[in-house]
Amino acid sequence: MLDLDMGAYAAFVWPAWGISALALAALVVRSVMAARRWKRELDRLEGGK
Amino acid sequence: MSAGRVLLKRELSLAWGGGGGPLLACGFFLALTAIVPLAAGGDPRVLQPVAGGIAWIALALASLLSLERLFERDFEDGALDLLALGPLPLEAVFAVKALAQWLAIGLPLAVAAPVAAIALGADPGWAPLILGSALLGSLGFAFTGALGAALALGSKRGGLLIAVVVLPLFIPPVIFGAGALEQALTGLSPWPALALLGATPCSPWR
Amino acid sequence: MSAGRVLLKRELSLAWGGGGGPLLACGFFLALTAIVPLAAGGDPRVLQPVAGGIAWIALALASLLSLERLFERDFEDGALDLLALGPLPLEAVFAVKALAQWLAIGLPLAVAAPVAAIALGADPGWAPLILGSALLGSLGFAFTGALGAALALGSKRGGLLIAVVVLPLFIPPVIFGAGALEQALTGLSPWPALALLGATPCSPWR
Amino acid sequence: MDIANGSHMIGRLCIDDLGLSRGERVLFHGLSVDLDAGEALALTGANGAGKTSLLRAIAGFIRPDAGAVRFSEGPGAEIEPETARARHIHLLGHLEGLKGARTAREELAFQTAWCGRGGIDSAVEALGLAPLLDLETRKLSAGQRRRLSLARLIAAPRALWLLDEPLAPLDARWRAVATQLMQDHLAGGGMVIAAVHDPLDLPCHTLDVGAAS
Amino acid sequence: MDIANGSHMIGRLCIDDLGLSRGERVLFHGLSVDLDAGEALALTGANGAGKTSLLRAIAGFIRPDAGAVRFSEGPGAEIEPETARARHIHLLGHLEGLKGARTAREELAFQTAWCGRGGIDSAVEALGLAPLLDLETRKLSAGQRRRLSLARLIAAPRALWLLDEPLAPLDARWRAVATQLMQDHLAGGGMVIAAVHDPLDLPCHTLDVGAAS
Amino acid sequence: MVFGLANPDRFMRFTRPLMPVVWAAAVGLLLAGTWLSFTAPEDYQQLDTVRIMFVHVPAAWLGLAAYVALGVSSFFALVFRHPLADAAARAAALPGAVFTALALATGSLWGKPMWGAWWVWDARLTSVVVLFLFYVAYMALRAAIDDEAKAARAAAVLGLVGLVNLPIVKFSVDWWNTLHQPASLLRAEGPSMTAAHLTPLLVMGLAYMMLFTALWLTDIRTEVRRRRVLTMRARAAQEA
Ligand code: HEM
Ligand SMILES: Nc1ncnc2c1ncn2[C@@H]1O[C@H](COP(=O)(O)OP(=O)(O)OP(=O)(O)O)[C@@H](O)[C@H]1O
Ligand SMILES: Nc1ncnc2c1ncn2[C@@H]1O[C@H](COP(=O)(O)OP(=O)(O)OP(=O)(O)O)[C@@H](O)[C@H]1O
Ligand SMILES: [Mg+2]
Ligand SMILES: [Mg+2]
Repeated sequence: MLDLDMGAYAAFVWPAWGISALALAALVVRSVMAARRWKRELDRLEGGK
Repeated sequence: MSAGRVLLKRELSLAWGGGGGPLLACGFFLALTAIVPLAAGGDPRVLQPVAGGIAWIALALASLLSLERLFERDFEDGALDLLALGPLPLEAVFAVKALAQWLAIGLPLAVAAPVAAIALGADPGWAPLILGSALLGSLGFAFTGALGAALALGSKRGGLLIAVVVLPLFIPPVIFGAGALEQALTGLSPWPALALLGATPCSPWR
Repeated sequence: MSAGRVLLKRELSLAWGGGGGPLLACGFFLALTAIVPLAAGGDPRVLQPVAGGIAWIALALASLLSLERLFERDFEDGALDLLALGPLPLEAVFAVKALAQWLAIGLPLAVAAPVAAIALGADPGWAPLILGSALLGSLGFAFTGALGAALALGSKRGGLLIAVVVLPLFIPPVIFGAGALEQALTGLSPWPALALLGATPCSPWR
Repeated sequence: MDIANGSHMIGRLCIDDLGLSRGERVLFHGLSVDLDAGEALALTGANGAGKTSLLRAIAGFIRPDAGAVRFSEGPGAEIEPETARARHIHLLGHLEGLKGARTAREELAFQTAWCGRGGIDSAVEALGLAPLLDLETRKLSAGQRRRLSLARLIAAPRALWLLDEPLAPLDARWRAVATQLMQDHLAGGGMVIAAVHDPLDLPCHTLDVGAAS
Repeated sequence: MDIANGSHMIGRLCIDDLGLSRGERVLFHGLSVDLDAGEALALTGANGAGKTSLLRAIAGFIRPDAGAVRFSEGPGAEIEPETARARHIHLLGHLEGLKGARTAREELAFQTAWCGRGGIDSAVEALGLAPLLDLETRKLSAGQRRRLSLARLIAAPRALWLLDEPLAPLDARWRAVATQLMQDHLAGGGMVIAAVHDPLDLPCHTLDVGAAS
Repeated sequence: MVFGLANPDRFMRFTRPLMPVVWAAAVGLLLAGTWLSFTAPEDYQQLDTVRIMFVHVPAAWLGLAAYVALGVSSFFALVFRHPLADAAARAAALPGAVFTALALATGSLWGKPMWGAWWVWDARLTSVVVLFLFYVAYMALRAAIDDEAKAARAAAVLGLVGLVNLPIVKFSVDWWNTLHQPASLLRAEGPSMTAAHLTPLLVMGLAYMMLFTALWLTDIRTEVRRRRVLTMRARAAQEA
């Protein structure tokens, strides 16, 4: 059963999950954006050959 | 003052070079605050009373470390000749360099200082006071440090000489900064000490 | 090993240059131990427990300050090219330079450490132990520090980068050195910790 | 290459009975030269004669034992040494003051803005720096560095150029270009004092520094 | 000037299909030269062609993209690059590695002891350093520094000299002396590779570095 | 096999079909783990704070694991001088630093209710800070040297030296007596945790592992592409 009531500890549990979600999301975004950028650049150069 | 702005821009870009400036300053701070409890033992009753003071010393030392090269490099590679042939007098050049140094290194360090102090056991309620005194203090360090670096110019020994020249100059900001903290801790008003602290950046022009 | 002696002689003369080397190191040390009580408040009950630890930190920081230029200057003025064309491999050159650095700066600092600790309130009876651990520790600092300085060679950021690279490497000697003091203080044998401390200078060649 | 834009400029340089020494060594004494707008002076002399020292004394970095260096706008109108230093003198020495970690463009832009108002474009073209602008200066070859340093002289117009062996690291093509740039500078009413070991390929006075004492 | 004292020495240098690049820039490829004992090679080429880089690659400081530099004692007997670097090569670049705070005597004595066994007296005489020996190197003029650096080549005999614009800061007299010293070195079975902008005044092969690629 | 993959072309070809699978697995496991974490019952001792464990412990594990990846890659980069190993070491640094920072932050958030302090200077916590510092030093060193070959070598030495810190982190709880929990999962006698908490923890651990793998492989592939672009640009400049 889903239990979203953290009682007295809400002030600790939610920030912990929050920063985890934020930091991991930032990692993923950075990684994917860098991958896109260099893939596009490589395709452009190889296409222009 | 447009020449001043031009110089400031260059100094900032040199100090931040490669984007690593503030990051490195904070990493250094972090390393230092991690070493202290290791050396002094992790007992909070021991650490708590000295926490503010140690954050302050770390601030002073980090400023010192980054100061060494401030003028020495310009002297060795000939850039100082170029600067001397510009529109600003050398005193103004020194002041601008010190300001850039503070913006790039002192400011981020001052922001990190309360975090370090709290990590060493200081009461989080003191954060604003620590931040304020660290801001003023690092400004004082930057300017007295630049003075020392300018004095040690062209000497063979670099770093340590600057340290020896500058550390005594650092003592007033440390006393007033740490004093403000202690007075606040003991319930007294920290403002007189802070005011004195605010006065130290002006000391090289006394 | 006569080439090694030749190099050692030169490095020593560079490090002592103008007779100021050890003097400056000690001056720095004294200034630092003078600042600590000011920043942390002069209460002896507060200071005594951290006295040994603070002497250690000062040792680490002074080593750090003098390290920055160890290789950087040779790199910038072309002397490293000359050294690379000599009979010793570069690793040996680094080791000799680190040794000279220790002889000129670490050794006098280690001798000053017990004095500083006693000034901060440590029991005079501990002087031999502090001296011994400071000797070993400064040797550890010199070699790990030289490793860090060699790694940071040719980078744009100089001093602070070396600090950030080296401080984590300094942590084992600090743990073992301060650990030895603490164990002796609590009546345990300091020898195991001292042995581990003695092992750290070898770590760069692991 | 018109320097006369500035509100006033050096029109005459008088070196008057100058005596110089470094450490305990007396380099020369009683050295007197006058230089007018549009004139060049080549300093020759053996190694250690004092060419570099003389240039630095003119720039105001070394205090002479005796005599003085005077700048004037025209006949009668003296210019303070401080003003001359702040506005009218370029010094190009062996050490070029380039920061290795900054790009050629950043360094040139800074030096130009620092020494006066001027655009870098014509200098970049004159010294063929376009393909090098985005390289960090530490990656430049000796000749490329020197070209970058020379570009400052073009980009920020100043009347008096003090040059210490300016052509040494340049190849034949760029030696010709640099000589032409000096000639243009002279034609525009500037002055050049250059320490050289090989004769300059332009009309100039010559002063044998070693022979002065 | 007899280098054959050493147990063995470089008798032949083969540069074999060498390719070099700095950063992303390809300098040249397919460069091949052979040099025998007693021969000199002058590297010419425009600024930025790669002369300095080639010298540093021969000294082993830059790893080539392709090809190799090989040293041999005579026909068949190869010398390891590490051995060559440790015993047989002198490199004289723009940066002379002199410590400003030490005296000329200290620096020369150290460099000589570091590079081999040799006395400094003949070198001091050959390069007229006697009056300068007790000056700190920071006080030397550009030409005096260069003479001090050249003295090392004489004081510690090594077979292969790699020189980067060795004559640039010297005056006419010392240029002649330095050229004579190179000739003596060649006559004693040594080798010289020098990057130059002005032709060397001795019989030598010439390699135009820019033209190689 | 491993050495076969050291060829960048083969590596790219081999990992290409893998990428969508790894990313999908990471996202799926993260969702499942989150669901399980909030449906698990409260711990009788730690009450709701036990839910911090499901983000704290995986982050700590991966902070350590990423350093192992970094250190081992550094070793191969040093010994075999292979560019792919260098790319692998470099790609492990940033995720590793973030995971370690998360372990520190979530641990701190857990420490306040459990120990009554945000931070204590015990051996476990301090050694994790040192681990973080090694990551920072590694990245700072790389960023500060702009000759890529030289930066790679220096960083590899540092990465290798930093490996000594891992046993200190792992065994600090056993060597010194600390406030921090000793290992309850990875220990000789087998796990000592109820299944109700073990399952979400393991699923979250697996999810973090997958996420790291996905990030790592993606960044290595990006690095391979970046180097190709640089070489092609150089060639273009050469021909121009
Ligand atoms: C900032 C503070 C903290 C740090 C840096 C930290 C660090 C770590 C690390 C590195 C691990 C992995 C160890 C391994 O794999 O053996 C770990 C595991 C763990 N931590 Fe923490 N921790 C912190 C605070 C806490 C707190 C406050 C608690 C709970 C009261 C806690 C409970 C645990 C548990 C239960 C494990 C799993 C142990 C196992 O099964 O191996 N941690 N922590
Ligand atoms: N700080 C100093 N203290 C003492 N003597 C010095 C100092 N600086 C330079 N000298 C000496 O002054 C003399 C002149 O040096 P200077 O650099 O002016 O010569 P130069 O004519 O430029 O020679 P070069 O052609 O070699 O560049 C030299 O003999 C040098 O040794
Ligand atoms: N670290 C580096 N990264 C990138 N490019 C570099 C680097 N070092 C040198 N270069 C480039 O390599 C080229 C060759 O430089 P090198 O110093 O070998 O030229 P050179 O022939 O000696 O020129 P000069 O006659 O000006 O001394 C130059 O174009 C330079 O910009
Ligand atoms: Mg000169
Ligand atoms: Mg060159």
